[in-house]
Amino acid sequence: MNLKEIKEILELLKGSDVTELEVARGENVLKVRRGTPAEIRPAAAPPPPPPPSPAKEAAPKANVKEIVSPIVGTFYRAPAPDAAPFVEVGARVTKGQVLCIVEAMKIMNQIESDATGTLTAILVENAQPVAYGQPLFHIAVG
Amino acid sequence: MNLKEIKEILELLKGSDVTELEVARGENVLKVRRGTPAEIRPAAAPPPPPPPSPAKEAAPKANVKEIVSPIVGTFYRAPAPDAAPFVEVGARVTKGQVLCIVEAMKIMNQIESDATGTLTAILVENAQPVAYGQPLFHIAVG
Amino acid sequence: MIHKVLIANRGEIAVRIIRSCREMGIKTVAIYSTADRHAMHVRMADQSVCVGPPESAESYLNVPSILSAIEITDADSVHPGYGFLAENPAFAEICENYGVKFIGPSSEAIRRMGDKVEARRAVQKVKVPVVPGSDAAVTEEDEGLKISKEIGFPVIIKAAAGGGGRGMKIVHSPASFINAFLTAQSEALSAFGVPDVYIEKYFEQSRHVEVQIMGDRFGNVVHLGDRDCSVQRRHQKLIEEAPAPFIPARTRNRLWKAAVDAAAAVNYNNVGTIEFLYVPDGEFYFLEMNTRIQVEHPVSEAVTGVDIVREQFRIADGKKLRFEQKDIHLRGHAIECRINAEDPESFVPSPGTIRSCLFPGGFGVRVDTAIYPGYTVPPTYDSLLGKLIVHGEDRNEAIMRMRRALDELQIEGVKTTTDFHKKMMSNTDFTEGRLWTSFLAKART
Amino acid sequence: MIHKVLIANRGEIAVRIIRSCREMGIKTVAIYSTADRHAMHVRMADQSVCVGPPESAESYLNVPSILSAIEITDADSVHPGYGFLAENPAFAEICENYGVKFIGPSSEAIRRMGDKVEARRAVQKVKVPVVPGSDAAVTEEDEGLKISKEIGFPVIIKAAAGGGGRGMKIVHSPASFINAFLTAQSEALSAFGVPDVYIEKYFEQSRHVEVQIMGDRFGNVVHLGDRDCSVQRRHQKLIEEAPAPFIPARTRNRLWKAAVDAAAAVNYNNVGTIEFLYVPDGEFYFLEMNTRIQVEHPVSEAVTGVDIVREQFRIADGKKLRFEQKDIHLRGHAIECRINAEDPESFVPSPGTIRSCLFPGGFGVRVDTAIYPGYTVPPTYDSLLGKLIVHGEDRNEAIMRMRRALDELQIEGVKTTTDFHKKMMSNTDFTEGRLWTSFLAKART
Repeated sequence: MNLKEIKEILELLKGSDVTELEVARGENVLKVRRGTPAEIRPAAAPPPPPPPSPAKEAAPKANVKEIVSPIVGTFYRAPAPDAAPFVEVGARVTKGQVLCIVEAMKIMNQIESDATGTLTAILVENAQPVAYGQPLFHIAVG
Repeated sequence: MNLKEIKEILELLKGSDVTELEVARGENVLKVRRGTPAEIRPAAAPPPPPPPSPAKEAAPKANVKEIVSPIVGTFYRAPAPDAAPFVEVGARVTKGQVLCIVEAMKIMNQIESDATGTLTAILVENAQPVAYGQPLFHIAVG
Repeated sequence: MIHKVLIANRGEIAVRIIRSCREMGIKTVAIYSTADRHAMHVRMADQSVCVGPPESAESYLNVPSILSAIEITDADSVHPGYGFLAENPAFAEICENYGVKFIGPSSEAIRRMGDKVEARRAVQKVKVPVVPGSDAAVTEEDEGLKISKEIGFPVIIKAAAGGGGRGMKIVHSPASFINAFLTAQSEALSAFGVPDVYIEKYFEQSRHVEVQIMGDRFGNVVHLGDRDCSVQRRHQKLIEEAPAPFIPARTRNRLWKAAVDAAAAVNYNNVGTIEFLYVPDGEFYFLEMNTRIQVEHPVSEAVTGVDIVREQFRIADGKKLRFEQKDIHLRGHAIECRINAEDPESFVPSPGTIRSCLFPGGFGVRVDTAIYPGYTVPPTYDSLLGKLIVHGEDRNEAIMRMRRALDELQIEGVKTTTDFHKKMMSNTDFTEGRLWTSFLAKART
Repeated sequence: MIHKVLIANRGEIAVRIIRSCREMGIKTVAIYSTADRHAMHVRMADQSVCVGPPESAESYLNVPSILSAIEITDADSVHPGYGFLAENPAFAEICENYGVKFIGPSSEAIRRMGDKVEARRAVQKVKVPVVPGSDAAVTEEDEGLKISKEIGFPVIIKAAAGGGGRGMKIVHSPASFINAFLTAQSEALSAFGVPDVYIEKYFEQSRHVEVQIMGDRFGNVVHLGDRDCSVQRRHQKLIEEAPAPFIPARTRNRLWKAAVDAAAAVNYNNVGTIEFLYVPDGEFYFLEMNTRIQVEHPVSEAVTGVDIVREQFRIADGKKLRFEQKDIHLRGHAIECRINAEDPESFVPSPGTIRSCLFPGGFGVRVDTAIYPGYTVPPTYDSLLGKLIVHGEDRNEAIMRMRRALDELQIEGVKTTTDFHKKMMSNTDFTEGRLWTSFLAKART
């Protein structure tokens, strides 16, 4: 482990939310602890965190496009209760393709993909409420 | 790990929000912890800090012995109002020599030097109140 | 029975409402914009829903989004707080139609009192004194000038749909009237979408005195005493106190009666505030009614011991008032200082991250805030960080207590109005009661 | 007139006293040990003097050092708070002789009420009921056994000079009496320097109920209502409330009268507390008098609106009481939870550094504390970090408010009793008023 490596590790950390790191290579050890938790991350709130909170989701990887809900409503994977889902994990999707419906005030809003690629994750269960900005799908672009 | 490397590591830290770092290479260990002033040093108090507070004094240098007041009282440099002071800056003092009087409850308490050396500083004005543990003199030992 | 309320607001008032709900066993749903992910009200509520991006129009004012949030969380009621949708009759009406309880008065009452000309007419019917002026919107400049000459200069021209001081013009002589009138009309049009303005007599020296009232669906109305909110800057209140000091007992009784009569005249049910202009000769005139909880409600809570937000829920739930007027006992004197993230001299907003904060405590001190160490004050919303409220046996004790509390208050990371309040608490115009709304401008020269 | 007071204490009570002083315009001098350099009371006082090393005996109990601090700062008075020198008659007497006003009763009153046997005799003279038992110190075991048989087992043997639960022995039958008596004697000797013990009837089920009183130099005595402090652990109070719940109005009136009579019997001047044992049949018995401000005084302040510390200064300054009994109006219900740096299960002290803390706010909530983020709780002194006090219209509302306040309280870095209090606020023995002092032991099994 040389200085360049340590530098790279620290650079790496900048983009992440890791708060403590320990690297041991034989007798070489690197330990890093970041942030002032009390200041940046406030102490846990009295009640448990709310379910429909997009902040809790893990950030997607670099080449992964996240499709978020543009409105508050109820997430449906299929156009009708007994119809097949719009998409499944592993499917090829193209930009503009309808991925799901978010129902708000009895209106069915079709949510379209704004990327072309492979659907790698469906982040919300069918018929569950979603908030504004809540991640719905991951698409591996390309 | 040489000095240059350590310096570079410290330089690196400047641009980051890392608060603790420990690098061990075989028997070489580098531990860094960075200040979080808000936690260690509380925000300034509403009223200005009190005058007779020993915490405010600068710490003496390594070979300098600090003589502190063992009691609360009033500091006198001389045995009587019109007498000469016990000591002056620059004087040679020996262990056990009386340096001043601290008067408490009408009793004159002679404060003796617990070091031998040269008196380098008198930290309190004559006839001023002193608190427990308040630095009175600096003596360059030897 | 109300079981779960969605709070269509943010900041200290959302926290204030959550507190009463927790004490009543009502579940709470917070809404928030993406700028408020880490806000205190989100942390404290039982549930929370992101309703849009930072801009208020797309989040806290986004009615479809808020209704969807009510739907997906199964809330049975909505509390609008103050500002945002609190005095929007259309929102209250939608809630009524949806079967969602609106914690506030009927949409009808909001609509009537929201129209200044209509409100003036309604209270005049029950003999509440109003400022001499036009009884309706004035559209022609000649007519305006004629009315102004009748009531005597100076006059003030106000937008009928206005609020917060926008679209107001003070005119001191007939010569400058026409220009001011036309300007006010075009400002009203651009600010509120309607050019309607009205004219009132203007008083150089006046105080802003208001009465907290409370009414139920059964026609009962009580008042919770009066407040003085004369310390303002750009028509924004900075310091409020209860009771309004230096008012003769007889005048105060008339003031209370006028407020109760005004509320009863519109069958008002829920809590509200009747605002009056109080002038040096001891006369007072109806200004307007606020059909919602006010920022300064804690000073009335301090002197009455009544949790006003709790009563809002009870009334909205269809219950009768718990007390008659004789059950309300006013005790001592209370003062509130608004701590804003602003430069204490220039009042320029100062958003940023709160590095540390220490709040005062002890006897007679209440703190209502939504900030915490590490919280970032977004630049998007109003600059109110919190409120310090003190209660004492009399005004002098309250002032001494507020000085002490302000000395203990320490907020680092943003500039605050704390120093302004410290100066005010030692300003003899304030301590001796020369509380004319214009005095702040003078005090700073 | 008192102009400058030295506060011979630390922690939250020193902060509490400084607050009232600032509001009265009295200058304050803090004293501190080297362990308390960064303590809140040092930061808040106008001046401060280090009086010794961490050990209490060398600093907060170091009378020569404290007198020197009074001398060099030119203080004209000294407030002892609670604990430390508060009930030391010699210290009060030295202050009297020095011409330094002691903010408390006369050394004579402290001395008389400090001797349990003497106190018992004094109140019996004015017909205040005392627990059946020996009227004087008992030196012979045979005599003790005879008395015990007369009053009936179980009995409790207590050190005459005792306090804080030390040297107490409960005896259930004649067979085990002699051993217990001899042990109590030797414990009393080692703990307090005198072997004097006395014997009282022991009640398996009893509550600790006390009355706050206030007397001046002119023979006026009023009470500020009663408190219940039955929730204890190792004779240390954890939760206090005012008024004491579930006491019939007639009994309560008798309790108040007994307290006022007891205080008047010793010409008591300043604030003090008469402690009673309250037993299930509705009877009560004088236990002892505390001749100082109590930790739990804020619950009485909440229900009366009286700043008790301010009255201490007024009385010590030779003024007459500001009110007669009819001027004291009791309103609502107040509860205090002591937040200690302790494990909430084992109550083992947990000193350390406060990483962060957030205190509750809003309507009806008061916080008295001396901690702040970054403050290190020294292991040297008691574990009290602060007190949460809530005030509500009735006991139920106060309990709901305390639950809400405890949920908002967040202290990180040390373990606290917060979780214990959360459990207690939902414990049906507590909420339904089965407040026997022994119930805590049961509640934890």
